[in-house]
Amino acid sequence: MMSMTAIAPEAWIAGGALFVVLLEALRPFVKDRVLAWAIPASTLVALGLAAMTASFWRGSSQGVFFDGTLVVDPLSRLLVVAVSVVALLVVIYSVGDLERHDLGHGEYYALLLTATLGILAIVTGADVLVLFLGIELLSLSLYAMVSIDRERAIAAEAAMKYFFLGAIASGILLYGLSLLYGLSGTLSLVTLPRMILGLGGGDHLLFFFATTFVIVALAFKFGAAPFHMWVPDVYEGSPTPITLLVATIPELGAIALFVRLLVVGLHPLMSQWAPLVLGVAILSLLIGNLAALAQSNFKRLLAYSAIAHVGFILLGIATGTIEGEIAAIYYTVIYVSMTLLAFGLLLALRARGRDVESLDDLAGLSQVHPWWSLLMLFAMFSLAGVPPFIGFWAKLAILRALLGNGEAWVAVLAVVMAVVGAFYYLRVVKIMYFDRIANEKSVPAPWGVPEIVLSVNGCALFVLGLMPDALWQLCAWAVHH
Amino acid sequence: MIPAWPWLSLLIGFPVAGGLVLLALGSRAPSFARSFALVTSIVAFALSVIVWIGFRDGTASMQFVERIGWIPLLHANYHLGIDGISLPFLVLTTFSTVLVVLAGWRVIEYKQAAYFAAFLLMEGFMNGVFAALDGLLFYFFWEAMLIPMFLIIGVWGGPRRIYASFKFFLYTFLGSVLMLVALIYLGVRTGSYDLLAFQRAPLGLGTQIWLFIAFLLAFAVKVPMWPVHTWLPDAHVEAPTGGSVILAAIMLKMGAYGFLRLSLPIAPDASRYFSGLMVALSLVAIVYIGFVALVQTDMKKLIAYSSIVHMGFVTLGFFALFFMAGASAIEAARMGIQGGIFQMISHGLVAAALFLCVGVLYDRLHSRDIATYGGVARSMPVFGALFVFFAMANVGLPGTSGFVGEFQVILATWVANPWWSLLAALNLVIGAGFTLWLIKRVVFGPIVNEPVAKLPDVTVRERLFLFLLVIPVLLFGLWPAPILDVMRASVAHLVHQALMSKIP
Amino acid sequence: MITLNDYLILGAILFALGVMGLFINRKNLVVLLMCVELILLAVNINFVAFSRYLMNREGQVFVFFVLTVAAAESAIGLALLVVVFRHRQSINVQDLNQLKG
Amino acid sequence: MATLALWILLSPLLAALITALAGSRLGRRCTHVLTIAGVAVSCILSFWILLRVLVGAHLDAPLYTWMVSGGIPFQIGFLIDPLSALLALVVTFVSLAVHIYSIGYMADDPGEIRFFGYISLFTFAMLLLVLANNFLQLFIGWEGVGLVSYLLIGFWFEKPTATAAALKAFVVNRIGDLGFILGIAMVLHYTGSLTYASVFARVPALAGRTVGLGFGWRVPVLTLMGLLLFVGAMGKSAQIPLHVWLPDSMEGPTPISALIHAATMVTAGVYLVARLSPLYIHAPDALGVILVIGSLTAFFMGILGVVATDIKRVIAYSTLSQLGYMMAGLGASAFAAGIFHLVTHAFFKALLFLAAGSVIIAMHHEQDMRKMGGLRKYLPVTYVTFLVGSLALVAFPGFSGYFSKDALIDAVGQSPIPGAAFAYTLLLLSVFVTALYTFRMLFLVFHGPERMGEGIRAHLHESSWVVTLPLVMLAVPALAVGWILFHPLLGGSFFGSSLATPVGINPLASFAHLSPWRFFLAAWDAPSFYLMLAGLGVAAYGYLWRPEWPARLAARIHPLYRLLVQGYYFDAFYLRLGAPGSVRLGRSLWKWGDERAIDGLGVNGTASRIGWLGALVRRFQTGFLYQYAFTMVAALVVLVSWALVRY
Amino acid sequence: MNPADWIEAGVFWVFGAILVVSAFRVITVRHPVHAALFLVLCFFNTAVLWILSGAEFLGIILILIYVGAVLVLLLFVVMMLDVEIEKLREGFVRYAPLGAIVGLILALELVYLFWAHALGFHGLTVALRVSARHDNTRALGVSLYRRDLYPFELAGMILLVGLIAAILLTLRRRTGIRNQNPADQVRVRARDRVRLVSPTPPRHGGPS
Repeated sequence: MMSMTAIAPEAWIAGGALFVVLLEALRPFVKDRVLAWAIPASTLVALGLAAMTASFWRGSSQGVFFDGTLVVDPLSRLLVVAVSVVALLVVIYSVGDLERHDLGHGEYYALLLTATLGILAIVTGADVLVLFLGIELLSLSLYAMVSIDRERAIAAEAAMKYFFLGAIASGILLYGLSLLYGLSGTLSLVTLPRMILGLGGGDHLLFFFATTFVIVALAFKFGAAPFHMWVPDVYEGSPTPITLLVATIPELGAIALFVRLLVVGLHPLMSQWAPLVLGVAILSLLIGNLAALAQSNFKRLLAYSAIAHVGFILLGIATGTIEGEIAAIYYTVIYVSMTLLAFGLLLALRARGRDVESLDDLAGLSQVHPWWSLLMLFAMFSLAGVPPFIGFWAKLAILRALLGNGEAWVAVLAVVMAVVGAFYYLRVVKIMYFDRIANEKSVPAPWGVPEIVLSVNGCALFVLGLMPDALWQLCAWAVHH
Repeated sequence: MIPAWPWLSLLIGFPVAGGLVLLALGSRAPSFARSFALVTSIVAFALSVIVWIGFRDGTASMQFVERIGWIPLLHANYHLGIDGISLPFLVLTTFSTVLVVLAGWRVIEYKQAAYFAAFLLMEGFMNGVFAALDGLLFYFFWEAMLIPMFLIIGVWGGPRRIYASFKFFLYTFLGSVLMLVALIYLGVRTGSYDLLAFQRAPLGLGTQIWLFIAFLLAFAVKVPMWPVHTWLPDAHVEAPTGGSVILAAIMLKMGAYGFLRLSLPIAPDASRYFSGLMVALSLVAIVYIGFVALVQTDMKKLIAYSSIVHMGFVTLGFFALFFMAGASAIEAARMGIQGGIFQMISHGLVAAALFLCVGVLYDRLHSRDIATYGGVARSMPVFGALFVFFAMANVGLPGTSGFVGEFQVILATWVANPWWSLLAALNLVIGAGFTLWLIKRVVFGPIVNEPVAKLPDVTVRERLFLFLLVIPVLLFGLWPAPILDVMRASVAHLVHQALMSKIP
Repeated sequence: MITLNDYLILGAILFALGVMGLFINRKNLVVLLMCVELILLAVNINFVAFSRYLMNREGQVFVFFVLTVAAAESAIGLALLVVVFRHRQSINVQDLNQLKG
Repeated sequence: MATLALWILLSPLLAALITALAGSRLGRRCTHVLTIAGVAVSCILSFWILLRVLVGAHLDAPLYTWMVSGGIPFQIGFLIDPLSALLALVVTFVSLAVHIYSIGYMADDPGEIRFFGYISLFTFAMLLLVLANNFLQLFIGWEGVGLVSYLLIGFWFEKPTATAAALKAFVVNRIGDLGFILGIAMVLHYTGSLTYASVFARVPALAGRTVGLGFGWRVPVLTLMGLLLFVGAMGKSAQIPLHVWLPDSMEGPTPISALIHAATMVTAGVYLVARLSPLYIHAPDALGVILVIGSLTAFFMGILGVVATDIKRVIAYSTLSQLGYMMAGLGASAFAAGIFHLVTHAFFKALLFLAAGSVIIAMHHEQDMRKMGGLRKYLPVTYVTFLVGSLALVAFPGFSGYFSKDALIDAVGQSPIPGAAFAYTLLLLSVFVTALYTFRMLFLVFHGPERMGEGIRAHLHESSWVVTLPLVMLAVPALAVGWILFHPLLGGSFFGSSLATPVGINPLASFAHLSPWRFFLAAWDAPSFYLMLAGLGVAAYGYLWRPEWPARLAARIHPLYRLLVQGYYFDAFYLRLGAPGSVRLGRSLWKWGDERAIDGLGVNGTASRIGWLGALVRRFQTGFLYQYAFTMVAALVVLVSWALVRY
Repeated sequence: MNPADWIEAGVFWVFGAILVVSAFRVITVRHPVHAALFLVLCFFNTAVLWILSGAEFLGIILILIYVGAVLVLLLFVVMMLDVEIEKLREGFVRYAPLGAIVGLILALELVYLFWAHALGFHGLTVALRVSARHDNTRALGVSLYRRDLYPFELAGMILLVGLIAAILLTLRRRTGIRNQNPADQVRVRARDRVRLVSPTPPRHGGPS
């Protein structure tokens, strides 16, 4: 049963999703309070088991399973664990807020699990088909989740935009994949590079076209400019727990897609996709950072910041080197942890009676909630890439990859844009710390598990910033072996 | 002989730990917080004194070296060590922090614990910069320092604090990130981030030029050199007194220190290539900024501009050496660099003292406008005397530490080019002009208004920190040899490095 | 004589028509949905043609899955349409512009 | 002897320190005793050392190493030779007199204790300067006296004019120091040392070397060195055009004018040039400049004394003029004559100032001579001592000034230095001018009608003994010192090697075997004596017999008179052009350079441009779905087209 | 060229032409219902072409499942929403011509690519013949249950998501309507009846 061992994490999560649906179906017969406890709990259990099986059990089995559709390698192990853990944190951070807004039904948890499953499929897929299905599983779950709060008009709008653009992107992706299939005759990522090499290294106009289509679609999924238009709208339109979700786990899936499909699958075509990715990356850096300057909505600001960060990540991919690949993965993992903290804090603050969507809602936060504002400060400086926070090392990794590849000008551009980016992160800090609000009392809320986890998350940015090596080694291990 | 403990790590870690404790303490026990901060800063100072005592003169090699693997993937190490150039700055840092804590003792009311915590964290980071021998570690501390300073200006600053803090952060950040690119480039090229290895690595002129430009942007902003100096007056004016003290005493020194640690030894040929530019910028700073300082109406701004002038001497001393020829060239080069370093230390003391003096006035009347004051010497005789004393040190009066550095730089620059020496020496006149004009308008003259007439003289606490500064200013003015002895061997080594071509 | 290229050109035309439809008909969300269907159809034609050309069944399998996904996608799209309609009493694309900037 | 020298320095320093730290607690009396004791110890020790020097003692030793920089040790040390020993005695003696005098003069001043601290500190700094064996220490002392001068000119810091004068004094002195420090740099560069002995040892080797100043301009090293160092001396010794601070320095208390701005500090420049005589003898061009500037100062500053109405200002201009004499003497390479005049001038000028101070006290701080007159009978002691001082100043035969000044004029007349003839003429004319303003002052103050108000006249009385004692103390040497010192100083045996003998013609050669008596008798043969008498006559005519005449003359030559009253518009030039010009330059650099160009265009300009770009990019996100889709597809098409083109 | 080829070519050209025309009509007709019907026509034609290419099973399910279920659903929604068609059509659109041009460029580039530059494919006939022994349906089934088991399961999850999403988004939980829940009624407690709630502030940006 090697295959079943290999698929265990996915199985747990699929099972979890079904179980949650089942529980939800029991709603007329079971008390709400029980369900409110049981559904998140089973979700957490499913995610936890997935993480554990991925990190321990799977250790013994490496290789390709299900007739070459599922691959278990260090990268997939790392990312599966990361995805599960991040999803776990997302649930922990969101559960209170969902409860308050009466969104915490089985649908949310089921869709969260299916979205996670989609990402796992992307992460472990060894076949273009699986990747496509993973993308769709993820996307469809997200479309639904964005408009989970049906009362929220902007959520519906965001979901609609997301859906249509996503559908178009899927079409573009499929068109590109069809060309690839037609050229190489295979859909397997394992055989694809070999087939391309067999066709003379892919020096063919059709390959150009195919990769272009694929890159456009992937860039869309990652939210890279100029295919980023959905990102700010979705971030702003969604209820914050969903934004938290949209901003974190899919990024891990997206980087896996880039690595699996471009860096590994289309490796022989690197000379063709690398400039495209570089262009997209630079454009993302520019657009993300510049547009973020003028934002007044915090979630929207983070959306543009996400675009900018994606630009940074893609710079790593664009180098086409192992180094760059490691850096991109490292960056993504770190970015996700920072974003988790930022949105998690928003949720924690909402729990404390501050409805945070607009930047002005944060005004004088440091007086009322010193600890949360300190953590937010950590998140902001980390996002800005200032040591001693881990975000610095992420940027450093990318810069190193760029310079190692002789792309000094790109590196300079990247750091200059990082400085521009620092402005709006500083603005958040400024609003929290420098703007003083009188006559506001702290709303004490009990400390629960989410608060503790959030604090650990925040401190981790600092502690990892002091010791960035372990995570980096892990990413290197994931790519090298 | 002192025991072989990780003294430098202690110097970094102890204040940081103290700062974290204060942060954790929050606003619970303000009076305990400040006592705690004071004790922490004094212990840190004591640690630096121990390091000074254990330091062996006469060798250019690194001492108190600590080296642990930090990021094996990058071959970056937690590598600390000091030589004669960095040692005085460590002591200056810890000393200034003590002053800052004293200066903020009663004055800071809003989030006192956090205020002290920020300074203690900064102290640790600054010590880290001076002790780091690893490029990444250096940069790590270099940047980390910005965060507390940003907060100090922004949270406890004056009315335009937001503009100033942003300007400060972004300006310096922009400069430093380019340095980061350069460091990473070097790291990729040499395979490690060891600064000493960087210094040894042979590099072509083109490469060196790019590296030098990247370093220059970082350091010139920090120093600050004309024309990237405009953040400084704003930052100084808006920062609370303690912030100004640290800015003036330590932060500006980092840039110059960077020139010594990175630019000159790593890119000596590019340094030679750019030395004309550097000298020109230094001279512009001395003359141009001197005139600008003359017309300031804000006391802190005036002192801030005066800092730029003094830092102009520093960079002049560092870069004039490439123009020296003849038998005494090496000696003059050493003298120039020593003069520059001494000028930094002296300026650290004197500018800090002047900012503290302005702070004393500001705490009383909440105005930094020169026109608010006049005749302070009548109501505050002791303060007046101290202010005049520090002003004289700022003017570079012999017998105060302010003289020693300028003197050496002027002497050394003569060897390079007499005209430069003349331009630098113009500061004797202009500097005296703006400083003493300030004194004339603030300290002397008839009492201008009722509040000034009622000003209470310096308190015991204020006396304490001002006298703490009088001692070194006077001591190093009358006998600068101890500091110069400490750095002599290192400076000689540095000159050797700077004059040796690295082009393979 | 029908060549693979004929099929591909057909697919390309359909693809381009679908894309053009997005803009020509851009006010009505339902028609946008149909345009997406057209795009997917074009892709499927490509896959089937390649599958036949390569004598390889994977293309057809892919089409099978694409159809499945398209069905689910349509379901969600229509559901979203309903939600939007409930909010705005309209399925006009131009009414969806609260989120911008 | 090093210990003795150290104590000469330390005793006033300690007195100053104790006064500074604990003066307010010690009280007035204690401070007086302390500081006077300090300077008295110094004075006695100086005398002792002078005696030892007379029997051949010599000391040139470092005290401690100040720093080692660039491999060169910079040391603090002492050089005790006849020159420094003599000067030390003069300084301490005048200082002692001024200390005592100040007890009376400053009796009711609230800042009295501070005052005593300052003058003790001054004494220390001056001695540091005088006893230095190297340029560094000289410069430290040099700046130290400058500092105290600054503090004392601005002693009454609530008077805006006083603080302005102080600032002016410091800044103008700093202009001189600018040259001085460059000179020091040059000395170090060319000789590798700052110690006199080693510098002088290497100077001859430098003769004939030139230094390039760019643009193909080469000048002899020693000339440039000498000139740069002389710029420093010009500042401190108030030579044209850096003289402007000295008349204003009269804002300070009168004892200070006597001590610092007449007797000691302002002569530091003279001392400097004399001390560096081994250097200057190899730089005749530099000496020529010194000579010309000195004589110009002597003449033109003297003329200003004729029109001044403030008693202290007259003496101040007189000081300027006499400093010009000294400089001219040095420039003629008659170094001994310059120093001789320095010594005699120290006594009689201090005397004049202190006597003027006594007058001022009596007049209740009225300094305008036009409101005085006929004071002779109210202030007998003051009158007599003032008369002694005046006669010494005008070089009346037999008084000390005669010996030094006429010898000096004589030496200039014999000097081969270029410009000597011109200088000689000016100096002779100055003799007339000197007599004119001196007797004018004497007559206006002590003779003629009593022009003061009734209230003041009622309270006129002689000052107390603490004031008159120093007058007498100084009157004695003003009278006698010429007789005593004439032969040893000018005859050449006293200074020995501490002053260099010029290469070639020695203008003092004729004095080698001249006794004071012979020289006294020679007065009748010299033109200067008759010029002095002429001055006396004109003064008597204008101010005793025909008091309305000067006013009419002034009206007739009004433009010239205004020129003189305005001090040749030097002040106007500096104050209207120099200072405001700097301010205007600074302001335009600040407003246009810093704020508009760098900040406006550069920093904030960049920031706002980035912000504008941000807004632009933001507007691109219109919120319309079709625009989003269009962007995507358009980008796709662009990329595809690019691929097509690239292929 | 044998007759089979002729037939094949004829079928391709006829149905292909209809396909293109009806696709064009889909994007140009005024009424969405008409558009939907033209789309159905497109699918029918495509199905014919697929069967021609030997993908019988796909051709059939395209009609049976896709047209039968999905497009009918689409039509149903279009009619149910009862939108004002005229309003949707009115007004000139800024991006329309530009969009059309972009689409045209895309079409031209792709056609050019396949026409002139598709070196590897040019002139190759679609060669696969439908043989009696070949069972397209069976082959696909084998593929799905053997090699593509994992994707198949994922597809199942996708359908589940579609299901959940559709229910989540469209099922109205009318809070105003009283639904009897016997279980709740039995287990009710006093504290369930009275709940003390603290008022939450109005959420940002959510009308209705």
